[in-house]
Amino acid sequence: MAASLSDHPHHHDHAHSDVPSDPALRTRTLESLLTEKGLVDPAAIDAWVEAYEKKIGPRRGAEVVARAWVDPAFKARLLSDATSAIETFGFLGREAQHIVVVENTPAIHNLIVCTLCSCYPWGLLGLPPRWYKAAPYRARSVIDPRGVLAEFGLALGEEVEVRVWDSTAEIRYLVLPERPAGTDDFSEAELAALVTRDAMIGVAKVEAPKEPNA
Amino acid sequence: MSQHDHAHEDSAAIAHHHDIHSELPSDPALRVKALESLLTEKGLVDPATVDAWVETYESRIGPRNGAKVVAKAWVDPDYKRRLLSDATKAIGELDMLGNQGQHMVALVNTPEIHNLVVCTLCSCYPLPVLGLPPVWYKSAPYRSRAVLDPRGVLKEFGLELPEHVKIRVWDSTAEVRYLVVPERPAGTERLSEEQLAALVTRDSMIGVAKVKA
Amino acid sequence: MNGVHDMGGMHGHGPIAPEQDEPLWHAPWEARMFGMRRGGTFPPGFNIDRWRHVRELIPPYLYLVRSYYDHWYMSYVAALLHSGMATREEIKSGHAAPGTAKRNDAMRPDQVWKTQKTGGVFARAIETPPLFAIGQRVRARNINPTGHTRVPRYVRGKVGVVQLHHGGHVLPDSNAHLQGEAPEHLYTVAFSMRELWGPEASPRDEALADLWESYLEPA
Amino acid sequence: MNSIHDMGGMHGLGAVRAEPNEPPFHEKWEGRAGGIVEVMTFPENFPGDRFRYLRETLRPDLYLTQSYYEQWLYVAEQILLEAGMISAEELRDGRAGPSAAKRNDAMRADAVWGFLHDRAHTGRKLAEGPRFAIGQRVRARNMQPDGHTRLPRYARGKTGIVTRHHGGHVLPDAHAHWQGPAPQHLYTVRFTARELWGEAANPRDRVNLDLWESYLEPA
Repeated sequence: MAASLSDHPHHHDHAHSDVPSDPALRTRTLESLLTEKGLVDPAAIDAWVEAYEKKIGPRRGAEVVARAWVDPAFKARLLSDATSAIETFGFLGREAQHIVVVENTPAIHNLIVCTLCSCYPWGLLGLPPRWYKAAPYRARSVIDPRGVLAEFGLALGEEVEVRVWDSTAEIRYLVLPERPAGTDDFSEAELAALVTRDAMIGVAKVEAPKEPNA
Repeated sequence: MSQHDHAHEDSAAIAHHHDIHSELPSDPALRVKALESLLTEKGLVDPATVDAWVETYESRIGPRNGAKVVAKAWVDPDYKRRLLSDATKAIGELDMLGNQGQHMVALVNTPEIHNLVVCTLCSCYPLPVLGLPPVWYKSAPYRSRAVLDPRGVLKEFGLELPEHVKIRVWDSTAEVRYLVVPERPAGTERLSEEQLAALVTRDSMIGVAKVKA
Repeated sequence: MNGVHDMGGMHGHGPIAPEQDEPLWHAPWEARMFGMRRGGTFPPGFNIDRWRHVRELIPPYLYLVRSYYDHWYMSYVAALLHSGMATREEIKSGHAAPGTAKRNDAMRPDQVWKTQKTGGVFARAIETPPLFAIGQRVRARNINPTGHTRVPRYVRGKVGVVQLHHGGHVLPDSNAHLQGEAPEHLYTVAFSMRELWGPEASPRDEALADLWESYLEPA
Repeated sequence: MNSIHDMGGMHGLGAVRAEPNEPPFHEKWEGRAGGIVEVMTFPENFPGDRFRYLRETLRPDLYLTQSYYEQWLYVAEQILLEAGMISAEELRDGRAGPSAAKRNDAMRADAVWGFLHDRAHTGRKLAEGPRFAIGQRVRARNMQPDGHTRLPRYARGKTGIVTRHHGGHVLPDAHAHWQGPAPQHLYTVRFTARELWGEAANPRDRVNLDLWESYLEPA
């Protein structure tokens, strides 16, 4: 499988210099070129942007989490075969084909990262936040997860096992956070509203509500 | 605080000061000029001392020193034996020890073994015998690949070694400094020690080249 | 510290492209910076191990694009700021704050040659005998300190054979953080390329590194 | 490829800066760039793994400084240049060359939602069964391909336990270099933090990676 060297673009000598350094100009230049050549339809770009600005985001993952909190049978399916369990929600697809859900418990805290690039469950959480794709998080979450969690204001006891999941393949991970105390009489929708994106990446816990039904 | 925690605090404190660079001009000539004037005003440097250091490495210390050691080893078997058993003492005989070259090891190339010197972590180099290192020696391409693909690196210097030759890459991770003693080229039997020294190039004493007759 | 400086074994840094007949300095400022580093006054107790560590802490993107003597500029500035010997305004303006007393203990030109001849001796006598012998198989320990260390990542956890023993040497991991010289026995250990890079590496070649006793464990 | 992208375990890259209620796109062009690269017409049978590989060939300093979507632009430009679908001159001028024929098969707006929920994926049925079993001790091979791989350096040579089997999946190491999908069994392997980083690491913590069969050998 050794890659033939011939197909290596030698990035040092090709067009770094003659593309616009301003990224906004560089984007406009490429969009106008591809539109002229019929390689892209600007209206399709608008649709893509709108999908991730308005429709595909963490509320999807929160729905799955809330369902698992209230429906033990669903939770069991979710933990054994998340992909088929989530099928009925209609969330699978781009960057969300093979899902594994990992459950936080008082004894185990899960943390998701992609040290090699930016792999993230788009279909369930939308596009990743900048810090998730940036070097500090990618570099340190596998070697000092507790230090990284401390920077998010989350301190875990020594008795807790931290499990870091490095998304090196097409498997996309979602953390099932612990259900906060004081939410026994919450509806599924009210529970979903408590679930934050960060809790589903593993850099936060789901906070109990200040007062019930507040 | 354990030694480890202290190191962590210390590093974080130092790193913080590197963020000044976003507020400084990008042109290093301006920054270095400003630094020299500041240090001079504070009495932290004497410009004449700066001149003296520059002059030392421009005219008094350079690869000709190492070439003398190599040539002597070629013509004087007993010196070669002393060089191999204790290079620090043998090089000291020629008064060529000094800063960044106090703890020396000589690496003799043979038809079966080819030695190559690198510093993957920074730019460690035997200054007293070779002078200041070339830019490529201090740069990422060489530092990263010399230990991983020495044969590929040597090809980029135009040197292809036969398969049977064993390459030893020496990574200068401490204060030990390495000097490669290249093979003496054929057809130089009649040359004097001085003439031999003139053939010896800096690159051959790093290990990225052979000495040509 | 697993910084961007620890680049042994990396791909992606492009061709070596050695420069023919390269001048000693590519610009006059490089010579001045060289002379300032070697002749300038540094904070009390400052040493070469600390100098290397200050350089390792240069932000990675700057480390990768700035030239060598610019690294020296950035390192000297950081050392001056960290020790309070200079302020950010002074570094930016290039002038001492008004009323600053001028020191008179800077190295003089006539001390240069002697300094060059005698400086940089790191061998230290140690009472304890060496733990390892020439020819012994040792493993570089899998340590990942966040502070300064001289065991590159590519050898950690790898097994090699002790080639040379250099006696006691100042330990950079301690000296760089002003925790004392803590000298230890220093060895040169040879690792086969296959041990370092796997079965597809050359069967014959090897890489050697100088490693302190605390970096090593019997294999 | 051991380039700067493989940063697991590195120090010196700064603190994590999380931005509260961060928008998906910080500037309008980021949305446009993301959209272009997602809905543009790719070369015939373009292997998705090649997208990740081409990003790894970005010059290290640019990789560390350019924003995420600007790096996507770089990759899209490389893909289209490589396939001859655009020329360097066209890219420079932002205008189609005189002879360029206009295609009419670009993804349309009404197809985007379906595209984002399409279920084509990298799973593949394999004739022979998995070589490793759940609970088996395996070692990640010490390999250094200079092409694309998904085995990070920090895990190579380390021993872990197979905890999950995902069936057959397209192999990025081959796919990214036009050598076909070459599917292999994919496993999740769990490593203790101490196996990866030494005894200073937390005794309880674990790191899990998804690794292809050819990355692994029995331990």
